[in-house]
Amino acid sequence: MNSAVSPLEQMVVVLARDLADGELGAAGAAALVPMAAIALARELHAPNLTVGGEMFFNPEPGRLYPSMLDDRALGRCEAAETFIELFGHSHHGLGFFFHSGLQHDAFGNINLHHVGGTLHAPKMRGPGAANLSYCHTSSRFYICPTVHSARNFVEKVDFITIPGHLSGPAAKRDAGLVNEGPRLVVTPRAVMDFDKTTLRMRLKSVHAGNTPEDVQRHTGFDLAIRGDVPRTRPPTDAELRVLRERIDPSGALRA
Amino acid sequence: MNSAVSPLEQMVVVLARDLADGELGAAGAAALVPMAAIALARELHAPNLTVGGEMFFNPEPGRLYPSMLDDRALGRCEAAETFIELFGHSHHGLGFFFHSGLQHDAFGNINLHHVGGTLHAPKMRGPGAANLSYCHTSSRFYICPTVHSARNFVEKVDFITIPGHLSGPAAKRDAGLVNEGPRLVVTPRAVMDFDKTTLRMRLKSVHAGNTPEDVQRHTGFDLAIRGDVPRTRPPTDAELRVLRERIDPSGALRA
Amino acid sequence: MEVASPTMDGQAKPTRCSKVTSLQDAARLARGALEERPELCLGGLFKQGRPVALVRGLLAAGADGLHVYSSPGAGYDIDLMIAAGAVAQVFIPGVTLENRLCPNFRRAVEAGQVTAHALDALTVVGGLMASAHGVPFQPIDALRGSDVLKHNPLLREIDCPFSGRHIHAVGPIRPRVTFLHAQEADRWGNLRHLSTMVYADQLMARASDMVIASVDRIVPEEVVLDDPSRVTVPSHYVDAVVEVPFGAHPTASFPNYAMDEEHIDAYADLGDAARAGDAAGLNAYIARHVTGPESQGDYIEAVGGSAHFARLEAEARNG
Amino acid sequence: MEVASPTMDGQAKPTRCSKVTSLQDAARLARGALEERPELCLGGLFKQGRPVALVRGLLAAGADGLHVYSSPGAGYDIDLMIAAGAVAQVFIPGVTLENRLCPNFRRAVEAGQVTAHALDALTVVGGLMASAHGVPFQPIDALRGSDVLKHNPLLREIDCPFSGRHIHAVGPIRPRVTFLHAQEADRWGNLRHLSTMVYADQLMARASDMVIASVDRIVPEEVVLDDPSRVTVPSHYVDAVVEVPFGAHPTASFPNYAMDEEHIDAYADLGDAARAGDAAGLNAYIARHVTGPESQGDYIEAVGGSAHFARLEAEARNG
Repeated sequence: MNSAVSPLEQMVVVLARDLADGELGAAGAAALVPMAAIALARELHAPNLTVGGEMFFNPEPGRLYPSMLDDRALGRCEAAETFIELFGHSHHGLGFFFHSGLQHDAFGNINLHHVGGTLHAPKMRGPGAANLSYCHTSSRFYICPTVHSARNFVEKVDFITIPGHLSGPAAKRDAGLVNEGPRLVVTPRAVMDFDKTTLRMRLKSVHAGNTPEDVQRHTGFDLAIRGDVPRTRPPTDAELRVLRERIDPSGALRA
Repeated sequence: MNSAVSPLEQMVVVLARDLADGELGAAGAAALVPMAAIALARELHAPNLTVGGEMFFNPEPGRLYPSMLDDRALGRCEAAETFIELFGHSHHGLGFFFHSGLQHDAFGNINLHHVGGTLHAPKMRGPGAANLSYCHTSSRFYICPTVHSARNFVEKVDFITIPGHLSGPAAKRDAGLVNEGPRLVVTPRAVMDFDKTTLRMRLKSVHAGNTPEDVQRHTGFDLAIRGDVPRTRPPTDAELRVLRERIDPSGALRA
Repeated sequence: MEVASPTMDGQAKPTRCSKVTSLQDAARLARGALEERPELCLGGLFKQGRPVALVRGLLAAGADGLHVYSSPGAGYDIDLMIAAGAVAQVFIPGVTLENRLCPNFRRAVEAGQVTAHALDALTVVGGLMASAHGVPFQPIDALRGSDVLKHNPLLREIDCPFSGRHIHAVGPIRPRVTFLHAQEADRWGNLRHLSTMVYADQLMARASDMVIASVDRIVPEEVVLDDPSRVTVPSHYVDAVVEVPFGAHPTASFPNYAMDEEHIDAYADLGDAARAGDAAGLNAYIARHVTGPESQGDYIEAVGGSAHFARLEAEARNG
Repeated sequence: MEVASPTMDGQAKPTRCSKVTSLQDAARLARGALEERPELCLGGLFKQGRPVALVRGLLAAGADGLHVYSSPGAGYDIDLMIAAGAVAQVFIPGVTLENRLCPNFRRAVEAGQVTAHALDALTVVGGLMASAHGVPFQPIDALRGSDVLKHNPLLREIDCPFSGRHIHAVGPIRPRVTFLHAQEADRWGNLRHLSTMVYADQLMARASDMVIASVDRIVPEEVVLDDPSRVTVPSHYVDAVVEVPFGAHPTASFPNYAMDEEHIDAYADLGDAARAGDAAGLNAYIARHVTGPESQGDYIEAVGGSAHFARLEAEARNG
């Protein structure tokens, strides 16, 4: 079964393993992989993990939907809220959240506003982002773009929409970012984390089918590869079975 | 039919006549007379009068209830809100509201906190009041206690829970009370209004069965009676029929 | 209440924890939390949807020195807590039985035994809003001319940074424990108010450290999942839920049962007698209804048994 | 909309006024109000519950220089309004079709024709909260580290009067007109959202000067009275209501019909072509779908007729 593991399935499993029982968290905007990760964690080891903070609680969709902004993707959820309650959750924070953008940089900052030019005279205008608060009011967040290239992993983003570690510990402290910030960067190629001292991104493990050199070539900054880089632990049979049978029966993660 | 008009029915009719079509208003805490007045106005001349601002809209009870804080008194209302929406209405104000208290004074100020002593060492502690804002954020309010005696109509209240005209135009202006404030005082004995210049209460009309002298004797301050005081216009047959048949079939206003 | 510790390998898989507990355990949980910080908040309003069984449970478990909050109006329950000697300060703008004054509240305040703060609805609601929204204060711009403003301990004057005008602000009111009463819940603690009016229950749930709810009945989780828009307080905000038949008595739990006006009136008569110097009846009432019953079944019998409650159910149906 | 003048004698008794109107009259009403102050707000979120028929009606009636607000995320409708040349400024934090960028938004901002402010959800929601609550500002204490803070035109730094800390505040956002889409309303304008998610529709209704709603159907008033808790936006906040079959198309009106992803994708392809220099397809689209149809019936035919919409209804049912 493992031979056919897709990059998105590998991402889901890595993320799911990092979510703990009893936590409160939400999936963010690009929801396919995060929602699958949360659902997998709830099925396997975190039945008391609450999905909340984005105006719905504990959705039970019959399959994965690309957007959670779709009543069908909620299936039979437990409760609905509105933006007023989201305002409160944004201040109180969650256990975890997920983000991705047009550009991600070496300190885990994310850009969704513009590439090139300036905000009001952009070369390329991006979508912007709705909620900027969960990235630092929550205990931690994950960066999980479904593309990993030298174009979207750049040394410095053109605009910080979602602050990661800014330019490191001092800048983070000055800005009042007191929580962990981005913990892991999980892409179709690899898993990155951040150096505890400098808060710069570094390669942690590579998924099956990728080499550290591949990943470095597709990244626009130095990934601090020193010595052997482990392979990402592939999905177990149990993880893959639950993922495919109960969470993603339509195979959205393999499309 | 008119011969049997009760003092509360007379109060209801006086108040109903002063409510205009298209207004938004609420009944306040002592709701029997105000709710009947609103319902009568809606039946007779103000079908677009909206009852709102107290967490329910346009209740349709089958009879009068002493308290509106009773799901049965709402009957089949049009919508329910919560205290958060009441917070907003309290700031935006209504067209009209109703108040009554332990003491009412010559300037229409109302006391619900204590009689004698001080707030924290009261001779007699009253109930306090929930909402202090509608009295001045609303365009106007009515004072309509169901008792009228020299004990509850006093020259100066011991504590201003609900500000009326304070001590007159200057004090009102200094306190930032920019709306009309109390317009009419309607009791089981009479109708009072306020002198336009001094904002002191004065007798406007007396209900059938009362003389101006009676009313003055039961009032703890000078009611500025000059010359003839008109009799309060009694309920018309139409008013009384609608009131008794459609609004108060159980006769709560005659109990 | 305990959340099983995480296991990453899926071997010793924990199961989702039910939040259903007993009235006694709920009362003990609340008492422990209130010993840390005595700020208790009560849901419902006046004679509707008040968590009275939880209040009785807390009084039976022993509590004193409480600072009691509520939606802006309360009557029987706060008066009973004062009668039982559990209250130090009252932060409720309106305290009344509506058709008469609260006898023990009046007596205790007049005697200087309890501090009843002069407050207003917007201060209490605004403070709960600040807490629910997670902001350090809520601006208020609708309070003028009342002597309450001179005494209100929660309010400050601030300069509005936008208009420059003097306005008011209230800091967050964050109850240590909130008791709510709803008609239904599932075992995960998702509450469903079936009453038309929900008052401040949702706001309090979002504003509080700990929320304990009594419900008329626990329903299967399918009932919740079939109609998520009906959930008034999501499980996330709820720490414990207790199924208590007639748990709001003598207040109402519409549409299931009406308020017991006669019971409240008889209680108030005993309170008035105590205020006049004869506390025997009031003490007997407390022994019979609060400290005496070992279960809600005992309480129901003490009040008048199932026939009595059938009448309140009929009153709720027939208006 | 007109309220009959009051008569005190009960002689010429006015009747309660229906708020039901036609799409054309609603569009004219909105256009007139927006000429006074061009702040328009749109309900729903991204591809759910957007009042697109009202937007098309307004575009057909002629509107330009609009400042457009929304719940914090929008896509097709704001892009269409920009394509039609009606928009000067965008106050929406996230503008995207979710699976792809908004072509006309992108083009117009890159060309400097439209100002797209850098905002965030809490600023927009907080500004609507301040307006709904009637207070001069809403404190915000959850924004740090983002470059959005350097550009956000609605936000100010203030000193918290309670903690002394630097926090943020946003003044009231009070749209001149808000368009909403709900599934049902009665003729008095009481709205019922049957969708699970209602997003910011209730908040916007409370925050706005004028609210115009499209609904899938007008229901008898008994439907509302039988279940007042289901009313999401009371009539008090609503100025006009229009029954428009498939009035949210190409966005969804769950549970009645799903979003039309193919229609939106085809539109976006035309937008991308226009961005690359060939505007013929986009212009034809606007003529066919916006300025051309004389009624919603015409629009439905232009989109694909009843068979097409039956498919979207089936998608809503079957997921």
